[in-house]
Amino acid sequence: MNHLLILPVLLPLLAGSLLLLGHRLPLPIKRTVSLFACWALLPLAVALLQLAADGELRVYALGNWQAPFGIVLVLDRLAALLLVLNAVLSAFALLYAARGDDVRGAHFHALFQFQLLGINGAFLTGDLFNLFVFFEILLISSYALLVHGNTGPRIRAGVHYVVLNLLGSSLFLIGVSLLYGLTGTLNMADLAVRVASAGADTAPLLAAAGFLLLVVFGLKGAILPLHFWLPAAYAAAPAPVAALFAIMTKIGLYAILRVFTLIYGNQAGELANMANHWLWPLALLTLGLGAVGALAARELQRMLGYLVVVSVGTLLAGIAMGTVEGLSAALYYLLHTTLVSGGLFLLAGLIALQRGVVGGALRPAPALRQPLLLGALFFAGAISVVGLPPFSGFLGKLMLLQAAGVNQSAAWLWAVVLGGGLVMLIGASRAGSVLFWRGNAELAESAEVPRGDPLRIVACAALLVCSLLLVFAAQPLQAYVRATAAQLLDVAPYLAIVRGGAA
Amino acid sequence: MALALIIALPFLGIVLPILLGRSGRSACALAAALAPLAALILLLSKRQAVFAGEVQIVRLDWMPELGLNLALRLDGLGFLFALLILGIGLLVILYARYYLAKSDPMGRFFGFFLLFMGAMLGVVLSENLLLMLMFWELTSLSSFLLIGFWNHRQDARRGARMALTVTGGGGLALLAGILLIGHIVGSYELSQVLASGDIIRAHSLYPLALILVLLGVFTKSAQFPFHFWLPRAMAAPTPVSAFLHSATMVKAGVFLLARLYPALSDSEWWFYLVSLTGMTTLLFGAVLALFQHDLKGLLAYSTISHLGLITLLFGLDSRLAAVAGIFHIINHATFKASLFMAAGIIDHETGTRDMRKINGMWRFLPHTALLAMVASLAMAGVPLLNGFLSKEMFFAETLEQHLLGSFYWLIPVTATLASAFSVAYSLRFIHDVFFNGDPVDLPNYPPHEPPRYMKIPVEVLVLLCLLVGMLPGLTVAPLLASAVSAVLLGQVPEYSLSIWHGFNLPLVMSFIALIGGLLIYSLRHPIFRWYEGMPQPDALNLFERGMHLLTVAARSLTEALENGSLQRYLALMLISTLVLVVVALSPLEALTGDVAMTTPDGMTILGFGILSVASLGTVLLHRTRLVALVVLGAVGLLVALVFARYSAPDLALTQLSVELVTIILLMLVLFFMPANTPSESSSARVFRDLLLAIGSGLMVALLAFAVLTRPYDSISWYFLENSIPGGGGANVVNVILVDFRGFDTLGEICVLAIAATGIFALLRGLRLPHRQTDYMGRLWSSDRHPPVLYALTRVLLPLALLVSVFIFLRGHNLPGGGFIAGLVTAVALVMQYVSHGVVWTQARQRLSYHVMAGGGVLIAALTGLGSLAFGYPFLTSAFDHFHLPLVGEFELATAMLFDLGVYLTVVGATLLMLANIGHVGQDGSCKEYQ
Amino acid sequence: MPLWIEILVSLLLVAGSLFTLIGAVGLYRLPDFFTRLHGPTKATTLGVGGIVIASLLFFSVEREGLSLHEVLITLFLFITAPVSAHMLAKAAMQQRVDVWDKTRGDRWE
Amino acid sequence: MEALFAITLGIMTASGVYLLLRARIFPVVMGLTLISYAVNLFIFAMGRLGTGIPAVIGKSSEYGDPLPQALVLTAIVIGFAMTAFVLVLALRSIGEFATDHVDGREPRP
Amino acid sequence: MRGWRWLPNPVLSVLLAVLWLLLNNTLSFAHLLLGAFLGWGIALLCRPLLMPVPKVAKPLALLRFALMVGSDIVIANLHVAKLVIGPRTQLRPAFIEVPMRLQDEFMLSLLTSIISLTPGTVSASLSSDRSVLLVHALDAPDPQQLVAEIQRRYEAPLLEIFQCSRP
Amino acid sequence: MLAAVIPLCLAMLGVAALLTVIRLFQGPDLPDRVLALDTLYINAVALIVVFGIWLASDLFFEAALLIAIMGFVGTVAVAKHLLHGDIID
Ligand code: NA
Ligand code: NA
Repeated sequence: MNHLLILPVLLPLLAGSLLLLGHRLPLPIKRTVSLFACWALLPLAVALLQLAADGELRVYALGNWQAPFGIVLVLDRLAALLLVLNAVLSAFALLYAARGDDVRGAHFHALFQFQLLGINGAFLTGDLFNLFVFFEILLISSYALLVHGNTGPRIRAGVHYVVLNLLGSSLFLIGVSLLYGLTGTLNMADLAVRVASAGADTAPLLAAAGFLLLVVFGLKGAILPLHFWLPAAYAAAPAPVAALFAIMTKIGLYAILRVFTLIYGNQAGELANMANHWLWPLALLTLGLGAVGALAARELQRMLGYLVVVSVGTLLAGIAMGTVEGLSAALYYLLHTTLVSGGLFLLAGLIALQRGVVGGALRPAPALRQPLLLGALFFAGAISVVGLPPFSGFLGKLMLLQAAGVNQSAAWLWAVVLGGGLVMLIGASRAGSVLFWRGNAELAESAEVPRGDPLRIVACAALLVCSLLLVFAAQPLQAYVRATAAQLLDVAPYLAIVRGGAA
Repeated sequence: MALALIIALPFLGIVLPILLGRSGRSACALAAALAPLAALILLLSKRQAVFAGEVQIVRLDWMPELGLNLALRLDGLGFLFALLILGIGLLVILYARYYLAKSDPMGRFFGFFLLFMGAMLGVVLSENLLLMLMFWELTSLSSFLLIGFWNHRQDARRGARMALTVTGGGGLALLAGILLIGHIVGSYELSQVLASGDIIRAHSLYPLALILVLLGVFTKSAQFPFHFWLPRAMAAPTPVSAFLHSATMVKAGVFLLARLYPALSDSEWWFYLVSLTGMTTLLFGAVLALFQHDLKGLLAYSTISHLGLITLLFGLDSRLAAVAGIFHIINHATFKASLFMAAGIIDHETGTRDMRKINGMWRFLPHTALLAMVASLAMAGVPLLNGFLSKEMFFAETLEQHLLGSFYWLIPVTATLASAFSVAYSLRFIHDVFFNGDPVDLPNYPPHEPPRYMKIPVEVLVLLCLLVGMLPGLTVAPLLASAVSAVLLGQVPEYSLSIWHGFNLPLVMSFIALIGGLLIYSLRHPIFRWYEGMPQPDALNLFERGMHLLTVAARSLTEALENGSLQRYLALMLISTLVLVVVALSPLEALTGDVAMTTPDGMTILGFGILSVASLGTVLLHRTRLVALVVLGAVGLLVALVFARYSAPDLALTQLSVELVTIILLMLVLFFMPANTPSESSSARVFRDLLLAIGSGLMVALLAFAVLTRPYDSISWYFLENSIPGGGGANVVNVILVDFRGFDTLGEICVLAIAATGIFALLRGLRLPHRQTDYMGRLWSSDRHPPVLYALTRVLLPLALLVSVFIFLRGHNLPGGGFIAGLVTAVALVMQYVSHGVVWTQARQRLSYHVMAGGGVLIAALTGLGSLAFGYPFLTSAFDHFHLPLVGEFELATAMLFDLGVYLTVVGATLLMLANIGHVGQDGSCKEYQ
Repeated sequence: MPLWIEILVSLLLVAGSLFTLIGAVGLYRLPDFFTRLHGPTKATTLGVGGIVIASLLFFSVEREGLSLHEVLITLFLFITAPVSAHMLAKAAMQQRVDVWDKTRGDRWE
Repeated sequence: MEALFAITLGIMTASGVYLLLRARIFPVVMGLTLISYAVNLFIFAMGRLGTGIPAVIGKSSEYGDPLPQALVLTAIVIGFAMTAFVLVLALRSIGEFATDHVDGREPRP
Repeated sequence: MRGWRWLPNPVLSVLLAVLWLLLNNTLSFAHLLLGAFLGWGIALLCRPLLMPVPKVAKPLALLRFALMVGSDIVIANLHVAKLVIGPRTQLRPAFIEVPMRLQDEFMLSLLTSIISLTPGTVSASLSSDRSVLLVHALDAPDPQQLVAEIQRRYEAPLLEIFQCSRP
Repeated sequence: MLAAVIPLCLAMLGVAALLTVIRLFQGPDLPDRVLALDTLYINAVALIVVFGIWLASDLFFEAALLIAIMGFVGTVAVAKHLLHGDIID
């Protein structure tokens, strides 16, 4: 048993509780502790990635209770990949936050660490109820982080976000317990075994449980028609929090991927791949409506929120294909969209700061202090997120279109992806034009706006540069995501977890 | 490698002008020229191989599964275009050095310029179609930056966005087309694609692929009806127009026609789509060019027309026509670039581009005038100039095709007519600008000749026009030959570049065009009057209005859906759930399973009856909030009783304590809220909500019933068997909580601690007005802390602590545990706040709730961590029985320590919440409770 | 279990339940809040006391060892019931609930 | 008994959902509380219902399923934390918008 | 009952220890030890929040008083039961004001509690200067007599048992 | 004998609970409802204890104790809310 597996959970947990304990410590110390704990996740996650790269499943039995009786953490390629992603994203989001956003409310760093705890735990756990617990950890932290600073729009968006998710949590509990009531187990691999052998008498009930989970994950993942909370929430959140939230929707999609490949995957007998034909049209609608919303947005942050919705639709389309190609396209796109959206949210924060009271609103404002720098970053980020070359968004889109193949349903995808791309291009070019070209230079001189904090700019640029790295490293990454997708679709090794195989 | 370097150099070169942006314009321009110059030298070093007909391909695998590789190709066509791009690019750099004002950020300009140049080189030198597409889109993006360079001007911003929208959108269509080609061929490598023309044309997807590719081509090359962006792109600085809108970007479209010629041409689809589009554009552009008063506008429409000509040539579907097309690409690039530069000089020196003001420039700018006139004559297709040669070939080819059947004459006639207009607008350019009397209201008067070096690029290009026009065999022949060979894959037809082909029909057509042009120009005044009477759709306004309508439509759709109503979102979520569950359950044959049902006793029926009624009561009474709250209290109690009834004492205990704290919280909050809920739902809304409520209720009831009547095979036996031997406790529920699934519990206390922390943060700085009167509208009682109450609660505190310890210690073996104990302690402490008030209580206790909450989590985590030291996984428990004299046997377990963490977290978190909410109504003098 | 103990337990149980019931009946049918307040504070408390003593007896015999901890429940109820009643009465006066018209004396405002 | 239990759960859920769909934050939170009670009972029921079979070793001959009980405990605690948070968020919302409408603004008349 | 710094309230400690044994239904030495420890520890923890309790001057009288109150409670209940079940015409409710001689908070609370537990009376409110207690009686044919009865039967013994400051 | 007596007791307690709940719904004033809830809590204590005797299980002691404690605290809290609005002031 490799104790490395528990560290992504343990590190933020200890850091978070220490930060609570030392809540009266001076800010620099809190920042240092928080940054250290956060950045330490990066080498850790990379080590885990290397560990997972051999394709073996690593199982960590908490409390030394073997699956399916105790809770296990399972490290596969997917989990490792997402851990790395989260580590990168949060490292820069936190770096950005540590330059001032963390003092706008109480306990930013502790909450941030707990947020990481929830996210990492959700990626690692192999137990469905434990997944619920980690969902709740990441949700409650996200509630608190969302309203960090307590301004009006944050509160309004917060109320919606929280209430919807509370209903979601109830549905999650019903779904999980229903599964337990029918199969008598909670371990996901064990569930897969038992669901596969379900008779006609229970299969519809198991399907109902699965769909309940789908609604919950769909809410977190912002799938139509459950996505309406997202633009307002992401637009209202403080920049580094919105950046971190770039991975939150992905957790919903991760859960869909996990549950609907493992439990309701291709070995689930009657229920095999039952969600896919629902997900496909929903994916396209989500994508399309997201693009329309991005065009409609009157505010930069809101536009970015809708671009997140677009990315959800795109990802979901890949997942719904259910093929190695589709899944690997989705996974590559996931890396891209998370990092770039994160970078763009940070950038939106930088831009809004320099536009004074106008903030991110897409109307003329005093000119930016650093139009060139921010403009270049925006240009790159927007191109990437819209999916134009030469950035990673294009490659992701390309992979997805190719994965769809050439047939009737692919035609819809092509139409939506390409049409949506054009709509987003129009929206993004308008936004860029307003933000960087219609600045009123005279007003800028009079209003004493500070230049962007260098570290904040570094944090933002670093995430956007990741888009280029994803392009340069496309080949090894694609190999990895392909292997990941293949691993997800080959359920047998997972099932071996509960047959006393690994440990 | 050299090939890659040719493309890479401009990209790498971007840094130089940006770094030297403030070191003077000459230094900056020189820095900008370095990379293209090096690339040009590299390119020229390849000329011999290219002219010998070699096709050089370098390939580096990038994403082979995707078919996307770093594959480059240098053949005659690529060489020709690369030469144009680098050669004209260098000239434009020199020109721009003098054109741009001191105030213009030159470093940025050249940065964008080189970015575009690199992208353009990438387009023409790619072997891989996907790679080509990446560069293709990059040209659109960088041209957006260049057109919008003077972004303080609205027309520049709008023109840039329009160009990007049209060309970028076309690029997306092209992507689809290329993907289809790749699907058909199985490869994106040009070598393979070009060799698979027959397969492609035979494929059922060919028409679709062709249309998609042509969409990309036509948008980029400003073909009708996608031409409208090009005149608006004239808002760009003139060097940009000279480069992008004559020689390079707009040529990318026709380049692709040439590039994919072997793969896609030679079909009716191709012929009709390409030639008819080209023909329309040719005539349309030529006619409109005449009516432009803007110098650059005239040139823009002329460009559209000439691009139409080239397109038409590629559509004519004879190899010779393709030769003519390629030849005209070269010629158009040279004369149009020089014309743009000349126009730029005039604009620069006079301060306007309005030909109605610019007259008689011959006297002021004789040198420039001479250059411009030669170039204009080339544009008009006058003999001895390069335009004449390709035009003759064009006329000849229009006569050679018969695809339009009995309408075959349409093409030559259109060509002649367009050519006449071409003569007319060229004449206008010469006459109206350089002669035609005296200038009118020039912003800069009198204009002077520009700096010497600014004219060099024009001179070079005009010289080329002359040289090619007079000595084609000595100048352009090998270039053309290798390009043609590359396009036609070596199957080059016989063609002659001689100036004189004898008296033939094409020459007659040229003559007619010349006379016709003179005639049209001489009749210009009535024609202009007629034109001005016509409705003039402004493409930019139309486009802007279209975009505005699109945005408005997007907004109304988005706002209609996302209307900011939580109720709607919740309803959608419930509807989604119900739909999915109904679909899932529809195959269920019988709701009732195999397990026999049990008959309930009277007391149970009564209990459930009361529970149901009380639940409904909260709904019926919900408008009076406190009443509903009291009824909710009853529901909570009954739920606890249900737990107790069905043998779950731990649950009953937890439910009881949590429910009380929840009610207290609700009351604390209610104090700041209206006492009543208004009746505001429409009856339709109430009906919808009732439906959803009943649906959700049914769903839960059916699911519960179905499960309760079905057998299951649970893993619970393991917990029952191992609780004592493995976990050291008899209360299996507790052992699961602190041991088997201690990880869940750790998470759960984290949630609690985070919630408390979040609440603390939320409440910071919140001051809400005290409600001064009670529910009946009376002032609150002044007796805030009745002695009868506090006398008791102070006695109760130690008792409650004792009970907490009792519950805590029992937990492992009997109902109880850290959580319930924590809540009992918390409630006892809260009672101190209730009975004595915040100030009194706070003064008498020194606990930091933050420290308790954080410390609790930490203790639990560290307990789990302890096992790592012994090599066991996180949270592995240990317990043992010890014996002490007198005391006897007792058990110590790490699980107890873990439970202590739970206890502390619960106490800390609960009090952090409650005490701080209580603080909301206080005045600012009171400190928050840490 | 010896019969006499069983009888005793039964008696205590019946008496306790009866008192509890009477308390509830008082709550249900007495005319105003203040009169209703008497039922639960006394009858119910005593009723529970009876039942708890029954339980104490029952388990002391059943488990063959003194089981006194049930007394704590009664003790607790006895010390808290008057305070609850007091607080509720104060609240009622604050709320100025209607007083039965046959009541003499006035409640405080 | 199973039907009775299920029907009661249904009624609790329906009541909770109806309240959840109200426009004011207070009934919404009450609705969430009711729903979470129903959900807790639901989870518990997934271990099946039995009388006199507590999952305490040595206290009876048969034992109920302890696992759903443990899950309910976790769910209760998490539900409590969430309810507390949403309530305070509601307070803050009142402070920001001076209304208790869930959308942070009074509906247009 | 004033204790020392490290044993602030010995009576409370003993009481808690006894309650501990009661709670655990045991007399084992281990629990005796634990109970003593808890009694000591909890009293120490709660010291700042504890209330001064007047010293018991006559423990025996206290015992007698407790028994009397106990029997009163039973009788009161029978009486109330009769009133509850009987016709409404039996009821003669009244608000009466009982002047209070006690000043000590603890004693006051004790008295009000006892009044609430015994014959048909509930302490409804205490005046802000703590000089008058408002009592609601379920059946008070003669309010003045009830006042006297309360003072005689409950207040006087309390004053006697505890060392209280008299007005 | 107990087997016969306990259902009787349960029935009496059930009726008591029912009457209490009726008062809870009837009110008419808030204090009446709170009083009803308080009584319901005490009824619940009785019920739990009898139930424990019926099952001869001593696992319900804590539940009974806790119901008593929570009932008291709840009643006092609501009463204070009615009196003063702000329960933690
Ligand atoms: Na003129
Ligand atoms: Na307060």
